[in-house]
Amino acid sequence: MKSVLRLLLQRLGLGALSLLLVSVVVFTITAVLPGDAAAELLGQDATPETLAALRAQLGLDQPMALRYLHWLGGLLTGDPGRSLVSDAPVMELIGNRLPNSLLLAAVTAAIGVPLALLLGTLAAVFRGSWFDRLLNSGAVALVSVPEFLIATIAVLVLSVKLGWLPALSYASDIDSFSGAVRVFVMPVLTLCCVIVAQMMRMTRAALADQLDAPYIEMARLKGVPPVRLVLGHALPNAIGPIANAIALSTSYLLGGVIVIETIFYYPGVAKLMVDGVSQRDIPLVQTCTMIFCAGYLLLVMVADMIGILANPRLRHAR
Amino acid sequence: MNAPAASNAASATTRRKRALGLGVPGTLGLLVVVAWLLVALVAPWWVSASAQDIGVLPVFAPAQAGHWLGADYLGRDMLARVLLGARYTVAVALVAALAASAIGTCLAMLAAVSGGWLDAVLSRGMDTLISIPSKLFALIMVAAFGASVPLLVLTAAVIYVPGAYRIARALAVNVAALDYVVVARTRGESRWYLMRHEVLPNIIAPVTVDLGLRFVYVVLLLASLSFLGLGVQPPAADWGTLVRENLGALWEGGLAVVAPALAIASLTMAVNLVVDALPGRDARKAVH
Amino acid sequence: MGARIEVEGLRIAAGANVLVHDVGFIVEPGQVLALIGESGSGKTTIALALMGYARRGCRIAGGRVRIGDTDVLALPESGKRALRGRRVAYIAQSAAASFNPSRRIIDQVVEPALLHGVLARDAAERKAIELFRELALPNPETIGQRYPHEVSGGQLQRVMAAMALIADPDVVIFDEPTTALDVTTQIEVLAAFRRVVRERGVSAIYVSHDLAVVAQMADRILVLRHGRMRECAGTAQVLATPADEYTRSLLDAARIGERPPDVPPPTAGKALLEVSALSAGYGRVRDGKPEIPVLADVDFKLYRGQAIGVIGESGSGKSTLARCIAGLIEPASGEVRFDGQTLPGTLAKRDRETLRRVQIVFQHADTALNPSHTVGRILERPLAFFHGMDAAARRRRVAELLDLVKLPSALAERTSVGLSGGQKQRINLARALAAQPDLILCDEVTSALDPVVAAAILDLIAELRREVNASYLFISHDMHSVRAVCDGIVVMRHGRKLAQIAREDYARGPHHPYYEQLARSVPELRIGWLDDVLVASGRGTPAPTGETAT
Amino acid sequence: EAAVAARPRYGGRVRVATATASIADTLDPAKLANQTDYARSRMLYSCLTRFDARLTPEPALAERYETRDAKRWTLKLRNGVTFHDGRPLRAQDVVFSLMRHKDPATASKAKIFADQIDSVRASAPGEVEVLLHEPNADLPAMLATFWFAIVPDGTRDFNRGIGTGPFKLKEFKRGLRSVMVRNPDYWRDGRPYVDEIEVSGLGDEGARVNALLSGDLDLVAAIDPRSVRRVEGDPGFRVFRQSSGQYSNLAMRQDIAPGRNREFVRAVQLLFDRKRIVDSVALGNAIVANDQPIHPSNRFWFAGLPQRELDLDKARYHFRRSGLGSAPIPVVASPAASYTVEMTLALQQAARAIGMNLELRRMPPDGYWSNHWGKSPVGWGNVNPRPNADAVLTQFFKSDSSGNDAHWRDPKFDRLLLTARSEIDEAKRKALYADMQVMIHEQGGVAIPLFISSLDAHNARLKGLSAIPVGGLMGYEFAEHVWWDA
Ligand SMILES: Nc1ncnc2c1ncn2[C@@H]1O[C@H](COP(=O)(O)OP(=O)(O)OP(=O)(O)O)[C@@H](O)[C@H]1O
Ligand SMILES: Nc1ncnc2c1ncn2[C@@H]1O[C@H](COP(=O)(O)OP(=O)(O)OP(=O)(O)O)[C@@H](O)[C@H]1O
Ligand SMILES: [Mg+2]
Ligand SMILES: [Mg+2]
Repeated sequence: MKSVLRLLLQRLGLGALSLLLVSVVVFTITAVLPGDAAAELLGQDATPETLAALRAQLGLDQPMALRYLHWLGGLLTGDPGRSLVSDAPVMELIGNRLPNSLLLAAVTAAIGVPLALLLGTLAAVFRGSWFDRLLNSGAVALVSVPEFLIATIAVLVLSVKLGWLPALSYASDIDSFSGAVRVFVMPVLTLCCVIVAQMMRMTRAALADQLDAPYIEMARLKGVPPVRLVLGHALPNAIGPIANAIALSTSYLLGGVIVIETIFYYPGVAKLMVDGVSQRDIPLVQTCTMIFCAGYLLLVMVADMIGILANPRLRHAR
Repeated sequence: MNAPAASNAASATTRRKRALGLGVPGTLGLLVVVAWLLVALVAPWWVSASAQDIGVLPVFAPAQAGHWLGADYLGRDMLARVLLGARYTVAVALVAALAASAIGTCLAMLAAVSGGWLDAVLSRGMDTLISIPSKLFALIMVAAFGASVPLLVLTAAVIYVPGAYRIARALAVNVAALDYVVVARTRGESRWYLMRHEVLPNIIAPVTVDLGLRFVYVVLLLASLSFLGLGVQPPAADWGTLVRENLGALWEGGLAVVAPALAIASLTMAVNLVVDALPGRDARKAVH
Repeated sequence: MGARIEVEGLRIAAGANVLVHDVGFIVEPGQVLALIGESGSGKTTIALALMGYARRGCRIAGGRVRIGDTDVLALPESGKRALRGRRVAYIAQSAAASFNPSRRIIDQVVEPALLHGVLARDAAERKAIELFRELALPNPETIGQRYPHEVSGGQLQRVMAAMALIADPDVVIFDEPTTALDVTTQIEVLAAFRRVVRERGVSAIYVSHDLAVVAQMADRILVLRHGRMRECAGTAQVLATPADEYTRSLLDAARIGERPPDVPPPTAGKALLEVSALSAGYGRVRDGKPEIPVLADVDFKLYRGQAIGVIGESGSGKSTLARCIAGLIEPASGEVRFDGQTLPGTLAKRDRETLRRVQIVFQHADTALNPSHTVGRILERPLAFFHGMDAAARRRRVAELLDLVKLPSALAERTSVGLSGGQKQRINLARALAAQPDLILCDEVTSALDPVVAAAILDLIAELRREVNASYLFISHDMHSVRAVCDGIVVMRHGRKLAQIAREDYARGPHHPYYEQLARSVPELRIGWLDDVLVASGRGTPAPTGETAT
Repeated sequence: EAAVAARPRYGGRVRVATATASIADTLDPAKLANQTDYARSRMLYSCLTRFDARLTPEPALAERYETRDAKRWTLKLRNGVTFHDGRPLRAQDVVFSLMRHKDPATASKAKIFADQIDSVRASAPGEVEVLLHEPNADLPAMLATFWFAIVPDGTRDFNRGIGTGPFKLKEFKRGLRSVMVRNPDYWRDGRPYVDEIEVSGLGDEGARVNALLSGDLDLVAAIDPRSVRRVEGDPGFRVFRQSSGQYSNLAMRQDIAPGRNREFVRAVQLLFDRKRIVDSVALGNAIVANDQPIHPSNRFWFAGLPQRELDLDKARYHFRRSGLGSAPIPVVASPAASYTVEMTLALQQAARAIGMNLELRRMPPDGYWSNHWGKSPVGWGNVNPRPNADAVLTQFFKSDSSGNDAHWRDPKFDRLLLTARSEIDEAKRKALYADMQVMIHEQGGVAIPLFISSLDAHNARLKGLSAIPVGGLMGYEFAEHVWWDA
């Protein structure tokens, strides 16, 4: 247990390092991209004079490194500064939407992950059967439909044609449980279509690999029933890759749901960041990236830890 | 029957199975993939440049003689669009997905086999890469190198390397700790050998499954990358873009959006059928 | 209580080949039937069939198996599940491969009892600890908290036995349950098995190559070769008046006893391998001490062409010693010198030539073979790697190697997955031989072999010493083989070298008391030997109830 | 029927979706950048003047305005107007609101216009005097534009949206939505009619239309021509069409190749099959334009300019004379500028027939204006409707203007522009503007194939919409005009 703790601390340290690295890279990219916040703000109406004035106002005339350090210093003290293009503090912009994003991700994960695990496990148990084939091709077929198409079809059918659900999922409508259900059905449905396949297929593949192992044979000879065989015996050995697939899929739910946010008008952070990129709003992009990155690192760290905990050989190794 | 004769017979049957290769679903998948590859190859010679002139048909015209898939949002012949689009989707996505998986898996195995600081550096590097918003990444690629198809492949590949790496590493670390890998180490085998011969065969099944999915993602990514101005330039369009730009057809019967969507589905399902049926799959078993 | 086992016309096939031909036998409750025979003759296959199970690629093609009133083969899957682990328990041949690597030992041991609702969790754990103690496992209270890879081969094998016995089955199938045990421990374990059979009237199938052990355990013996029954009769009869020629050859091979020393002891000079003050263990090293110390202050010398045997208690650190020399575990202190040079502690620092010259054969034969490689490929690799042979030469050499270890050359095309225990073991040995090393660290290379094949392997070892001056570190529990092939014996216990005995002193004595104890514990090929030993050690005659071993 | 329709009803709530929303959303009049900003500003603020349906300026906060020389203007403010916070409107507020655009630090989008102003001062209570550097007869039109909205003197924090407009701000979430409630003290009698308006910025056109059709929205801006049939197919919904001065122009830079070559420019202009583009790209929701920026509805439009049509023979002739071979010529377009990708495809198609090899370079919408617009040798721009001829000509064709994307420099044109601006005689002005239109048509280095109509869609019960062609949604002014039919 102590070695696990040490590993954990080590990973946290490395995670902080990764964050720093990401922040440098993202800052540099955003800064060297042609066009800056001032130019984006003024657009067609820019004149050299107003551009210069705005740049000075936004602090864009300062050297890059200085601006980065300033931002970093602010971040460390918990204040990532003000957004360049809107005069609101970055924290306020993000704070308004992050809970929504987390909520959507959580709801989707709470439905998608167990579903994927269940389907993947079933497919592995009945591998080679028609059921397995059906499940596999179904998953691939579903994931190969672009998500904007799924989302649009869902709206067309469920909102426009049938009128069952609101076409827009503005999150402040979530005041009652039934209201929340109505708001979340379509975004969650669409996202599940996107993420379930990867987790399911990886679960199946990793489990199927394990189900051929001799220790499974021995477990069968102990009279272990199929469900327990898969969950109790094969799963712990396959959990590493599965956890990673889950981590990858769930991390997508934080920053990758831009299509959902636009089509369903869901007020999350993904759109905030994409806007930030378009507007070259460095502090905003930086802070969003940091949040996504931290979320991602956290998820993969958990996945790695699960992998290590599940494989005792890795715990003390090297 | 004595033992040697018996095993001879057994190996003969495995050989025959291997020659047949993929089984029915796999062969079917392969046929579809090959068919699309052929289309990708010959379409530019086969479909005339004016086949996609705009305003030839009414916008979103339904299927009709000579225009079997109707027209798109600019009244262009949809069949020509889909056939010409095959080149970008099939070739670009296939190459990008293969590259992403190959690079990701190689690095993952390298990390798993080496362990220590190399593993840490590679893993953290991948974490950094995956944390860069893909839009930002695509934009900087266009800004830095302009738009071209090879660049598109590269961008798509780089975006998906870290994902492939993560999955493959999780698989590979488990295998790299096993006795038979230790045996190879005691021989002083190179890392390359350990990766290629000891680890890879025992993780290849899940890795190819991952490849199949990654291919799907790349196909879909292409649509958004080309929207960002990367790679394929109009009138050329990959299938994802065809779906996106004809979304408005959805309520008018929707052939213009359904056709490319089906094309994507047929290709991705075929690729996954092949992946699932790759030979030797059931003979390989991880033993702990 | 025990159940009658009735097997009739059992046929098991793998694809087109038949592995087991029309085997039939009956075991009455409280009786033990031994399955003996050539390695690869189908013993494990039959044993599995008793539970209605066939390995992947195999199928039960015909015949009947009845356990009590149950027609096993006709049972639905759920019926088979209810039977397995509860009424019929199985001790698998390969303990290493049979344990789930990611779960603690105790969880796996109590599982059958919990699964079939025989015991509650804490009762089951108590019983498991009881069994561990009976089976002479060290630290019975805590050993269950370890993971399978953290215990030695012999320990794992005993844990497996505990797992089989925990649910009080009616029928127990022992598939080579003591191959990894030293002879003293073996006595404890056999006594425990015997108690189970006698006290609870369990019927048992006992698969073994060790005829001396079989003589102690079995009421009847069934001799197999190439999947066919050669003979089936009472133990006394088979041992005294074997009807079949193959049985006779087995018995002859088992009676090698003192093989004449076939190699003149090499002259002293510069030692090929010199181990001095070696300490090592597992886990992190702190202040020169590993977290779990295993070896302490071991030293010995090995000259070119010599074979040094290492014997000792199961768990005493023999495999650890071999791994240390092979460079898999960095010594905490002390030194290993090879051919005058200090061997670096890790593989990475050793050069290729050194790696070639020192080869290790792992104790766990099946986990050491890559399941996705064919046997041919496994054997060809060292040939290409060390000797740069071309494909044709490699193929020829592989055939030679297989022949050397008495395996059919057709095996080269199969993967290791479908091989029998003994076959895998020999492939591991052949792989080491392929490198043409100067020193081979043999960790239990004959434990899964029948006497005839084992004798052939020992001959091979002797021959190589003679012809290419190869040297061996020969770790084994089989005192007969050790004495037959080795020029000296290192006796180990609790990670220390207790004594080193030179060949010329074997017969002289008295030696270290532990060595004497070991020597006394070597089973003899006569019925009743075990009872005598038990009585002599004051543990009385069979059957007193409620007694536990200490 | 007309009588019934003319009597608006009070009450109700209107949910509106515009096409853009981002964190750059602002309530600062000097920074307004997109439709959503414009629409919101029209609800919260009033200007000194306003446009009627023909873009003629009429009094708003300024009750009267007069000038003798078009240089010195006196504006008399309306009495009894109060800001949302209850303060009365004073001359000082007007001075502040106009003068702040001149300060570079404000970074006003209207600086280029405000720079015409020399000074603004409160000449008497309720009266301001605006002094211009040069005469400009169009000052009232300029003052009606969004940026010159009147805010309380000294305002620094614009997030409260204090103005004199028909609605008061209730909620403002950048990039998401804002809610406004009826201002009972609005200076225009009886207006507005609805109690509350909710404005959301929904970037996805399909989502806007779907939400309208499913009843989640009442009015949506900027629908695609391809959705028109769909909306009109449902009796419960209507499309609101306005022909306006919005256009996309292909700028061929006059200072570098290939645009420096007049023959090339002419060849390109002759390659546009304008009618076909109107039909197949805009599906009829546009009118053919004539390579000059003045919309036919404008009073200064020059009707005598012959319409340029597709003429392959002439185009081939000019292209030959240009000496440019079949080497690819990149044409930069972007989804950021309406229809430009599609129009380039049409152009490409025609160019193929004369052996001209145009290569479409589609650029990402973001960063397009700062990175590509006006920088590429041949590239598209897009101009939103401007309130008057002077504005569009000044901003996009004057030699020294940064919006002059064709980099066309002609001192004569600049002179004409200034003369026309200060000319008070309508007929003379008209002649001057006609000359300028001819100049641009002949030498301006731009191709303007069509004027794009704005398309909004709404619930059929929502009444009161009529054209004010400075942009969609009634020149973004819909809020004070709409009302719910029973
Ligand atoms: N799936 C399979 N396909 C083909 N042959 C197989 C398969 N599984 C096992 N065999 C063969 O069946 C034979 C019997 O194997 P089994 O494991 O029963 O031998 P065994 O008598 O237990 O030998 P050992 O004493 O070495 O353990 C061996 O020759 C083995 O190679
Ligand atoms: N990875 C490990 N971590 C911790 N303890 C271990 C590990 N491997 C082995 N041990 C312990 O070290 C001791 C020596 O093990 P080793 O395998 O060397 O014994 P051995 O002499 O080879 O026994 P056997 O004859 O049973 O194979 C045992 O008590 C075992 O439980
Ligand atoms: Mg066996
Ligand atoms: Mg050992």
